[in-house]
Amino acid sequence: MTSATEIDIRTEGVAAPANYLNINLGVRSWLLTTDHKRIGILYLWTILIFFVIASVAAALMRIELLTPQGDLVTSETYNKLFTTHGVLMVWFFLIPSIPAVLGNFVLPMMIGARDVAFPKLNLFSWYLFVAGGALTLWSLVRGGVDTGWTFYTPYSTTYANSHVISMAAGVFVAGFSSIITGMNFMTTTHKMRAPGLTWFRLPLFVWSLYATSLILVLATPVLAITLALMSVERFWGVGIFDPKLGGDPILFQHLFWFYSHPAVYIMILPGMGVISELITCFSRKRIFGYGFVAAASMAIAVLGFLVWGHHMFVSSQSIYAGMVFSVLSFLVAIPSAIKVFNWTATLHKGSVSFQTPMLYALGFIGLFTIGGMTGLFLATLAVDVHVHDSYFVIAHFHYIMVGGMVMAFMGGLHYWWPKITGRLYPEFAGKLAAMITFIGFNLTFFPQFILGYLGMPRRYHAYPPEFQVFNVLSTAGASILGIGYLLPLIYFLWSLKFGRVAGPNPWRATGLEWQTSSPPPKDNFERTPIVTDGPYAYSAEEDVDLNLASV
Amino acid sequence: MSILTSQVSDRPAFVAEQFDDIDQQRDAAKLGMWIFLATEVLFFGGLFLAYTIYRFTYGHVFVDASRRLDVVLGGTNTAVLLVSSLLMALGVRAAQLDHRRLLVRLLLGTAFLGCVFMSIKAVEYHNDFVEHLVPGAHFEWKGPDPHNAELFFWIYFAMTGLHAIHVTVGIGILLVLALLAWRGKFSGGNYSQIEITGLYWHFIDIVWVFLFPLLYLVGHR
Amino acid sequence: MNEFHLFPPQASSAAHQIDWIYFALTALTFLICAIVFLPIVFFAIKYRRGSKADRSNPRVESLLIESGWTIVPLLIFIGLFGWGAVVYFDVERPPRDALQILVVGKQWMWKLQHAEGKQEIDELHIPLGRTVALTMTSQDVIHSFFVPAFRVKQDVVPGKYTSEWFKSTEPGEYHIFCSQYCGTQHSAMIGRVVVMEPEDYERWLNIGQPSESIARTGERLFRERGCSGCHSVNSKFHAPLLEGLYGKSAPLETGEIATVDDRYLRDSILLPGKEIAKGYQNIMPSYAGQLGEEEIMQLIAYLKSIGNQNPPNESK
Amino acid sequence: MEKVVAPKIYFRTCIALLALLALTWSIAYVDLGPFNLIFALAVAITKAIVIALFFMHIKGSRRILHLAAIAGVMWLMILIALTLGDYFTRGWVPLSH
Repeated sequence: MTSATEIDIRTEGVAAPANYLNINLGVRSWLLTTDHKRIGILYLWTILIFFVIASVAAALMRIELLTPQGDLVTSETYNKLFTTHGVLMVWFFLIPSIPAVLGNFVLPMMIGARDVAFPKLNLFSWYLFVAGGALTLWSLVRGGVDTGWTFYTPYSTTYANSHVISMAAGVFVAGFSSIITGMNFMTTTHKMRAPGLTWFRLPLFVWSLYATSLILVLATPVLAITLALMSVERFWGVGIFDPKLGGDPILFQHLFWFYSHPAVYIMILPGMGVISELITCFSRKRIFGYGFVAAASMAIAVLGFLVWGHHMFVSSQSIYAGMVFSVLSFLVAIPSAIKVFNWTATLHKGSVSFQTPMLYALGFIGLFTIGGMTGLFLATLAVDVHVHDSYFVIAHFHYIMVGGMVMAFMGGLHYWWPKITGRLYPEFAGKLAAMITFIGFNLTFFPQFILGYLGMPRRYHAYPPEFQVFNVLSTAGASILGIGYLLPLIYFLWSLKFGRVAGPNPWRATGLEWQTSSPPPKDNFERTPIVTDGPYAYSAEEDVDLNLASV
Repeated sequence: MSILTSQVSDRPAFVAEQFDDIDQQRDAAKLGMWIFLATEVLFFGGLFLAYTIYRFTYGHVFVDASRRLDVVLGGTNTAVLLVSSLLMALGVRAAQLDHRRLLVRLLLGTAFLGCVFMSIKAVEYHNDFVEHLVPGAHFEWKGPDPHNAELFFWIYFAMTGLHAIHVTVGIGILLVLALLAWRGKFSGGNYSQIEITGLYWHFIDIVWVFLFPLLYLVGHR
Repeated sequence: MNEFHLFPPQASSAAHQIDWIYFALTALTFLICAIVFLPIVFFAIKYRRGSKADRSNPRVESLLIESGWTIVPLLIFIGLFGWGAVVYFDVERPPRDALQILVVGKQWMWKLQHAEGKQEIDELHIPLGRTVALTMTSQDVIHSFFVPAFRVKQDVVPGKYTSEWFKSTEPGEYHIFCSQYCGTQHSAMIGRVVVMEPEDYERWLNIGQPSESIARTGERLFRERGCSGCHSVNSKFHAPLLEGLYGKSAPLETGEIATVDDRYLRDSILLPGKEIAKGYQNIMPSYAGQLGEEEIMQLIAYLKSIGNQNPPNESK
Repeated sequence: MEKVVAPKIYFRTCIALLALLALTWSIAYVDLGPFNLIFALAVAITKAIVIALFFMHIKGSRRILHLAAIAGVMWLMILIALTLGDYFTRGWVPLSH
């Protein structure tokens, strides 16, 4: 194995060496840490809180939709539920999860650095994230918001009588946390790579984080100014989106979707990066077409900025602009297709083993392919006229975000869990949770494609009786999906105490992060490693038993 | 077998431990700042988009409304910011050359010109307030299309207000740096923070360079 | 209308066209899924760890294959885009000879009015086989008029007119939904389209007290609200004569040329100083706030009805 | 140590900027129709480039800083261009067949 450096193997019995976890203890050491690894874990706990709240909101909505007439909650409360689910999931779980948790932890180690470029700023971005979250929760406690996570004017500025400004302020503050993280990752990737680590020897997870940071940095400011303009217009009673002044509500949609479409690529790109890591490690083979997969990440980041108009085909946007956005939306689907085909080709002549991360990776490829293809339905002008703002759209983006992004996050979390905690999760429970999640997910969201084409509009508190069958199926699936997410929470906590001790490299992976002990020391490496080879230098012939014989 | 670099131990105190040497730290700081300036361009960009669209849609009202703004004050403000940029650039040079007292004087000079800019801005806002040009309840407009004129002034106050907030933050940073420079914190090549603030200040100047013609010189006077 | 089915009824000419694209896309999705899932299952089994398969010199790079699965999807996608764009271009432009219906969306109900004057709330009776064009605006927030059975949807935006058209091919009752979130009772802002045989439609039109056609209501408003005070031959104010104006292009004070369509007339009523006709000063007062959305549409319908009369000559 | 720029370059830059300001201010009193806007923008862009090159030391700095400087403006152009693409083509819809 011509990997970077060998590391002397520590025997089991010696007292645990100083690592980033036990180097200093106490709440103060955690709340004032500038160690990228600890900040990653702080983010993990924070997004878990928001994920739980948003999931409860989703569960209430799904129970409400069991019956055609709205009898569990009033329509006012239902509107606040889907807004809470939207805002918390998008800005406080999906966008931060892989970049801020796994990215913060693993990026510096993958490029052989001691920390990110600006550690103090990194901690500041976590505090911004918590402040934003607190503001949002405060607005929920005061009575919530019923405008949907899209805040469309003139409803959000003139007609909504809920706590829009405080939630917009919360998202505004959390937006700057994303901007600073994005800037931090880009500077780190440019300036702090280990000697010998050229751009085309970077692991693909670093490439996807770099592409994500490009979007974070260039899209989030437009969200900040859009929410600021909306809030000022709501507060002052007069503004640029108000038709009475000759303003145009469609301008708000342009500004909002200029951020929000690239935002969906912020969510999926890191997931793709994780999948590239998992597929190569568990099929013991180099990625197929490394250059193309890396270039595809950058292409998605850039093309992602040109396509936002496909959210507005029926919003009185000019039909010629609609055609321009439609053809560009088809183009942006090509890099994603390239990635999926390359992952499939990677399995060829590999030595494929089915640990939990690999199950999540294969699940990702399956569901992301369906999600991506249904995206084409929405990019096709004529079909979008029928399915826009229907449950078809709901199913499409949940296939990408839950079927794609959350599966990749779970896969990544299982894959790097030994490195983060030094412990191994229980393999059978892991595989079981992955299967339950896969089945529950499909049962929840596939019926919604049919519902969508039948014409059930989204954000409906009550619906005609003929749609009930599919809604009942979807709710049943949601309960299974809920169990699928609960299991990992349990056995991850269990593994902290009782999990088998993981050696520095339980998966025999080739990344730099596996060339140091787990959990790693505070400065990641005793000596900065020199990289002499490209990533994923696996050889499928050499039979490696991954059944986690501890080192 | 790959060789391992020995830990660099003989580096100055102010180089943070995640960097190997001073050049890497300074380059990283500059790249980080330029990326932040790109986000600021897009942050102001949302307002520039709104301005562009409504200027093409309501061109004539924009011309009349722009004529109500005081171009003399606007022009002098531009000159004030340009000169403050000069002082800032000289300040960065002084920091590079370790001239501590010159650096402090130049930082204070830049901050002073920033305050001059803000006071001229305050005078302008007061005049607009007196002439009932502030959008909202008591906005008055005698010419045609009062609503679109109100739209122009809304954009005017949004853009210049956002810019003014940035200038105020800039002044605050400059005063803090002047204090730290007085205590000798930026001697011996540790001038990265001065350079970063310089980039930020020049960026504010560039934004105003665009705001002046677009708001004050719409059509001919 | 409420029996269970897997596929929405195809009740308009557009429905068939759009469903064909939908089937093509579904077939393509199954094809791509097969192209991805089958090899994964095959490789996963054949090259599972410990299997006796030939793993010598695996390929990790092939320009030919990469360009293959870039160009082929690109061509398929361009074809799909073209097909979708052609049908979209047809669906988005209302034909000229359609039955005109005015729709005003208001927080949480639809107010519809037929050209003959009959008004309906949350219901739309239309004759089978006739092309129907809706001209829509909103009194408050953005709504969206969505009839799944006709496969048509168009946002209804305050401050401007949007249009939508369909040609029904199946009699029956079909859902109307508001598909753009508009507030608390968004899910109650629903209704039904009743497609009737043409004779039944004529009979339906005449039951109840005779109603004044929209154009005549517009003419009455034209006089009552003082428009005719200026816009008439013998007015002492210098205001453009509106006969024979609709659809033509009007030169503006600024030298540009504006086509006199619904948008131009609406803006001239509410924001008179915006596009002043050539040779006239800006003396017209704004009617913003004094005319309801329906009244503005009725005035415009009247101006449309006199759109092809030539203006009466000056009576000196 | 980075190379230090001579003060006279800074003074010359400032004078050039003030001259451009005077130019754009005085031209504004001449009625050039649509060219007023084009001229004002051209002068503003020149001033911005001059500030970026000399005061912000883009001149002679690493290529990556050039990219970062241009990227922000490029993405703003994407936003404005495609949105104007919508606003300018709204009136083009001919009444159909």
